[in-house]
Amino acid sequence: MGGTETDIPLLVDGKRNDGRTIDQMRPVKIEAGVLERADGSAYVELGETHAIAAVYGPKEMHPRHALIPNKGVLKVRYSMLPFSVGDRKRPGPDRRSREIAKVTREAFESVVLLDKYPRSAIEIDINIMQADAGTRVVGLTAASVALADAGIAMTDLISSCASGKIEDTVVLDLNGLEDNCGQADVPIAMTGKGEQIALMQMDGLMTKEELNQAMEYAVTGCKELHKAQVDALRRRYQ
Amino acid sequence: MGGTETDIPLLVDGKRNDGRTIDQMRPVKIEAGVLERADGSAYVELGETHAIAAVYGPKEMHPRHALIPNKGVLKVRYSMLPFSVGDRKRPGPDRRSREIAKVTREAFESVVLLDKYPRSAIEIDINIMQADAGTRVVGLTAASVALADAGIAMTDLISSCASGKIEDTVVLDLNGLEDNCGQADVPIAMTGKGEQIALMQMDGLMTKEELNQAMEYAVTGCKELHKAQVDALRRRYQ
Amino acid sequence: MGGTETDIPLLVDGKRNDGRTIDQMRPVKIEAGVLERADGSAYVELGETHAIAAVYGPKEMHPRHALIPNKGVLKVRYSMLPFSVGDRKRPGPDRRSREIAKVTREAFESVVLLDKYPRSAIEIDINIMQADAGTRVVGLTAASVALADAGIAMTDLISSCASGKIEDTVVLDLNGLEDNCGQADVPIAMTGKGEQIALMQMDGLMTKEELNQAMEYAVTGCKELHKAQVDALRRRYQ
Amino acid sequence: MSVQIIPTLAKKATRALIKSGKRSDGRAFDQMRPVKITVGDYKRAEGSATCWLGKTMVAAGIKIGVGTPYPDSPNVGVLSSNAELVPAADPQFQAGPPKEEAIELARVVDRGIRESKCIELEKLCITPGEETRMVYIDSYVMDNDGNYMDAASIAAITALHNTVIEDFGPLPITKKPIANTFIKVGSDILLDPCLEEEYVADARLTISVEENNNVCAMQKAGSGSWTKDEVLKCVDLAITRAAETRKKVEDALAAFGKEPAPAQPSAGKM
Amino acid sequence: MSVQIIPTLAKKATRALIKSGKRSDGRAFDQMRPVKITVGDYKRAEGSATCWLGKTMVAAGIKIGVGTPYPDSPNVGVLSSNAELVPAADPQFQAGPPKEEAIELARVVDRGIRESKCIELEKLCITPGEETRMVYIDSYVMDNDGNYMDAASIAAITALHNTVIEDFGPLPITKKPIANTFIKVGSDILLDPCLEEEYVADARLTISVEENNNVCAMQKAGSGSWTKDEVLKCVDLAITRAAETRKKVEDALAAFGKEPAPAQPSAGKM
Amino acid sequence: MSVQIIPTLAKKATRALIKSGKRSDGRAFDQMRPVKITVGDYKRAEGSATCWLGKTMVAAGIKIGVGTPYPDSPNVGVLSSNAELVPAADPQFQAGPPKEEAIELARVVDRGIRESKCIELEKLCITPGEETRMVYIDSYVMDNDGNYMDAASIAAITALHNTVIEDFGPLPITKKPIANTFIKVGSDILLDPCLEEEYVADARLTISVEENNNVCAMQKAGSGSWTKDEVLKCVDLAITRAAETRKKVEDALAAFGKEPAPAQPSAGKM
Repeated sequence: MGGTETDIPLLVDGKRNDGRTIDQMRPVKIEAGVLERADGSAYVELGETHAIAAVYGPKEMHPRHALIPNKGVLKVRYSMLPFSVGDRKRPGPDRRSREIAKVTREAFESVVLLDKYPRSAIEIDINIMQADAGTRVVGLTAASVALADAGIAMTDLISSCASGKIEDTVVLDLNGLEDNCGQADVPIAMTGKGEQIALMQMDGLMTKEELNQAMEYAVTGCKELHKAQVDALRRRYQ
Repeated sequence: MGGTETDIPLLVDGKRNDGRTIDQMRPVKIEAGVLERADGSAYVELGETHAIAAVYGPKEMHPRHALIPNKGVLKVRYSMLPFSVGDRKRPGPDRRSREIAKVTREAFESVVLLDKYPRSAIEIDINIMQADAGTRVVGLTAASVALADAGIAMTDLISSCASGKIEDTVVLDLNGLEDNCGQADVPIAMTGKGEQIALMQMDGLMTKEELNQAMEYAVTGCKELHKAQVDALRRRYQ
Repeated sequence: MGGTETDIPLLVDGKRNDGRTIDQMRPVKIEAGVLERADGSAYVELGETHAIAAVYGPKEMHPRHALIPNKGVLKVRYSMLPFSVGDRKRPGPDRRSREIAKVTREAFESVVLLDKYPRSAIEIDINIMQADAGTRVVGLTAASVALADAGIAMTDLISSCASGKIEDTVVLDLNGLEDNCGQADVPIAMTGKGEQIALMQMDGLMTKEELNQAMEYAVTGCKELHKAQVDALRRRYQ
Repeated sequence: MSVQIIPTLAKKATRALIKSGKRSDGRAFDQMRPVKITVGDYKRAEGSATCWLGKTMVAAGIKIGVGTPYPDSPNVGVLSSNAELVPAADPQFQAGPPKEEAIELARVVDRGIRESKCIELEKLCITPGEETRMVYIDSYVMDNDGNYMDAASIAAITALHNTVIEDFGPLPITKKPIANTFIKVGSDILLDPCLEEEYVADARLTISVEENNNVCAMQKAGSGSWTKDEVLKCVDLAITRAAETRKKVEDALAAFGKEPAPAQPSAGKM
Repeated sequence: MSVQIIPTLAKKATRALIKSGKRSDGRAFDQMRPVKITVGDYKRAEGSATCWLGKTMVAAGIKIGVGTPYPDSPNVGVLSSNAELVPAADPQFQAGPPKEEAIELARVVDRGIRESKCIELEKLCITPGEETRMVYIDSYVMDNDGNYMDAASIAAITALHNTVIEDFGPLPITKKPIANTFIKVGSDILLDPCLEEEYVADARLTISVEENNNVCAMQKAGSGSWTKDEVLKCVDLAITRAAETRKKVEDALAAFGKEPAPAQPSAGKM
Repeated sequence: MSVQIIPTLAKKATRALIKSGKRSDGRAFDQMRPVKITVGDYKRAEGSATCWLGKTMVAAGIKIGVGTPYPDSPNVGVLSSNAELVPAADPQFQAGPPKEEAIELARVVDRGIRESKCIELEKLCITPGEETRMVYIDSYVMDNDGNYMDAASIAAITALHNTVIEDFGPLPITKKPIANTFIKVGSDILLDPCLEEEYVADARLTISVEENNNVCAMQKAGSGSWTKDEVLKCVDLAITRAAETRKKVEDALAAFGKEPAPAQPSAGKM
């Protein structure tokens, strides 16, 4: 957590600086099939955090020596555009991007039916167009819709949001200011039914009880996202 | 264009700072077969700009997965030696070098009979030993002689020079000072007969009429270079 | 040589700053088989310079196009840990590491029976845990034990130490202070019998006579190391 | 490389259609696809825009930083251009360090803007020789159906005109250079090629034109060649089409309410 | 990738053993392997330690440098973490730039330490906005028999507590966050997996816990998933085991004679 | 790797010839190929030279820059050496980051010059601890018929003696260390190997010698080994040959009219 000090009160009478209640998510907007060339694609807004994800595949695996004979390989690229953040981000993957790509890939490995795609690759490309906290969860939510849009077989959609802690209170879905000045951040990805945690990271300080609360909020958030994901896919195929 | 201001008059009574007329090229010197190991090689001087080009091939294509079954692949490397310029150039390709290598390769693709070299690579290596403007055109002129010296089948030699604009006047073959303080630079590569433009770039500001004039000067320049190229090859094989 | 000036006398009455005589090596400690996973491994201390070497192989050669049909390929990595030196060393190979890896590999090529390992790779990984001069010779001495521990066929063990020159006197086995303030450094690797020089580098200034003396000291040093290497291997297999 | 994977049959059909004077989407050879421009899309950027040419989409964002001027122009701001062919945009685009196509894109976008001298870079210097504002142009090709070069050029110049610098005001910028890309297929010349047309192109020519109908940058690419007369014909058409496209940029900026007034003289003083 | 080269038969046997409630080395599921910690092993480092978990060995060294503080925290020292999976440690570890596993290791070790706020980084600043001490943590996995993550975390925190800065004194550090890694095999949860257990793991979960039993970092990895109840169960166990491991760290530091006294207030003044 | 592509038959023939006491070009084993040196060839460099050993050609250029001295030697100028095996020179030389051969070349050239202390680097410091002149040596192997190491060493030292620094005067340099490379083929030792001889070499030894007949750098390479007596024999011959080569360097510098007078005491003052 940034832990930057701030004079702005983050929580006043149960309301957050952007007017939300502690268990309220920022406005969600999801659209499927936003790109022409990709096999599947999606655009997701969560407040001021915006991501575009694209999926290609199943396609021939390169390099050949890395293919797996009896199942497919997921590849994930996560990239923040240089102008998506306050200080320009240098292009190219940094260590944070590579870690996020890894945990995102592992999240999807729990739902994509890779056995159906022997010797193949499925490529997920996540682009953060605008960042205001929660980029990994927004990117993951977008990638899940893009996978479905591409017709990739999955046991379930994945939905992802973060809980956090500000002024000793657990809240759902930190915005940028809360992320910079907060006490903990817990990005979580869940399958649609909210039972399986496919991604979980945490930094900051939380008691076991707070962590429990954080996960409960995340279940609510992910359910809301799941509904929006399904709606977007439905609109796409009407 | 550098657009650097200067107190040195670039043009006085139709004469340029190095004594040339506006349609006069710097002195040309071309020698073929200057390297022992290369399959073909050439040295070209245009005023104070000096280049050595070498050609290897046709040879086995690496990596194998990039070979083309029914034709050859041209590869071009363009490199300015660290001591070829005022401030030492860091070794290794920069973005400018890679762009020049691309447009140079595409220029040669218009004349090399690649159909004759299935599954093969032809490698062109251009080294700028000393730079005083026009390095890409001198490198290209040298590479053309090196290709011929290597016996690579071509429909024609390529010759290359630049036109430019200084003090609102179109001139042939900018020198370093003119390049730094001038208004436009138009490197052009033409086939020997001066009819086909195989490379053309431009930066600066020019009207359509000036561009026309620039191309006409380039035709003259390229014809002079073509003659010197043919002479060099003739000397080599006498 | 560093050639850094110093007020510390390096040599007083034939004694060096750490109490050694001019032909005395620092205390040696060698242990074979210190790592569980590696096929062979060794730990070597020479005074305050400590190295761990590991060997894997013979194993399948990668990349495939670099394998040699009728013999094995040695690969050597030499790495100083970031905290092994005074100012933190940036991770990753620098030019010095790559040169040392090359001369180390070539030293072992003179004793490893590569003909016995067609199409295979033998990988040597040298890690300098703590550096106080002589890291390449300590690494090489460790790698030699690790190769034997891995059961790799060799004509002989290699032992390696450095001679040097301080205050116009040739001495055996420079320590860090002597290396920084000395006049010459001559790392040498010899086969166990002290007859064949498998690695030799030199920097500083030495007459032919001094060089002769340096090599003679190195023979003595290498013989002492060879004994310690054999002892370590014996202990390992008792 | 992309050429390799397009079935020969499809390429033959495209060539035949062009030879008969037609394009698959019904356009005339000298006609552009629909140009759509949105402004201010990426709010963390100091300026931004998106340009669609048909289905091709490029996002451009401007970031302002602070850095050191170049030693040879100590009182001039620094302009730095970067472009990426995002894997999302095309199955041929691979992750990894920029390939020569992305480098060429960045450099051609840069050249059109730099050579038109549309940005008053001297105004961006803070302390001569020591500190200046840096203008970073990042063009991201998000969806590729051909001619990302022009889409990137349009997105970038629109984003620059949309740029407001904190504690300074609007970016001091005067002109709107516009890139126009032609391809040659046999003896035919086509403006604004879509992807299937690019696959059969013998050569490419990009011509950037500024307000005064000066050409400010050119770039020939591809394995074929051009005659002098073809080049001049393209220049003529580029001048006409650039004016039309420039109007669309202005409309988009106006719609955003941010066709900025000329930078105030006082702005440069700080 | 390593999964590919382990014979299917061996993996089946490991799974069957676990299903029957046993581990190959006879431990209980919630039990760690023997923890061995040595302190001050690498004398050129300002602080160092080695940790063995069973046969897994990680060397950690702390170097102190001088650099520029981050612009957004001008009076705070800089902490930088790096990890390497040394080729010596495992035939699967290849030379070359760090792969994602090494990056994840460095970042998880870093997060546990950083988020516990155990290092008083403000005390390390020399001239606000200009010059600060830098703390470099380098974790080197030298021998891999599974769970290098916890071994690295233990080695790193021990090395930090062993650190003495020239002209300053002991590194001002207050707490000892400890990482605890669990894997899930079918419906079983195992603490401190050895390598053969990692090969059959469906998912991994690392939980760092500090003195006050606060969780300060978590990281889920692997292709499987966890339920909320499983996570809470792991948190409970992590809190218990972290306290035991912390005791071992303290014993090792005490044995070295260097469980340092709290940094003197005066130390920060220079 | 190059060894692989030379037909076994050709290698056998070369070995047989050497065994019979002969070299393909008729030289004696202890004889160099014709040495040709030209001076001042590359005019943008502050100093330059080209050296041919037979058909092997190396171009060396010296550039002078300004930078920061190393912290541990604040009043000493910085010497930086780089070498490239240009693809033009040999079909085995590939484009890309420097391979170990190029790195070794740069480091051996550097060592011979640095260790002879021929450059008075202290005179190049401008403001101790803050600013110093940097001396960059770039050796470019343009044509490779073996023993580029000696050719580079000769080109580099000649270029350094040809160097004039703007606003300062000639580079303050006193000596001319010369590298001499030997190979061992069976029991025979050959000076200045050509390429076909290198292909059959068992081991290599480079010995740099300065004016006072001190050895200032050595480098053994190759898979074979040397005896102490062989090394001493090579040292003897290196001393003799270095003196001859040094004379050629001096002649080339004199012919260029630029065997520079010793740097004036006043020059160092600015």
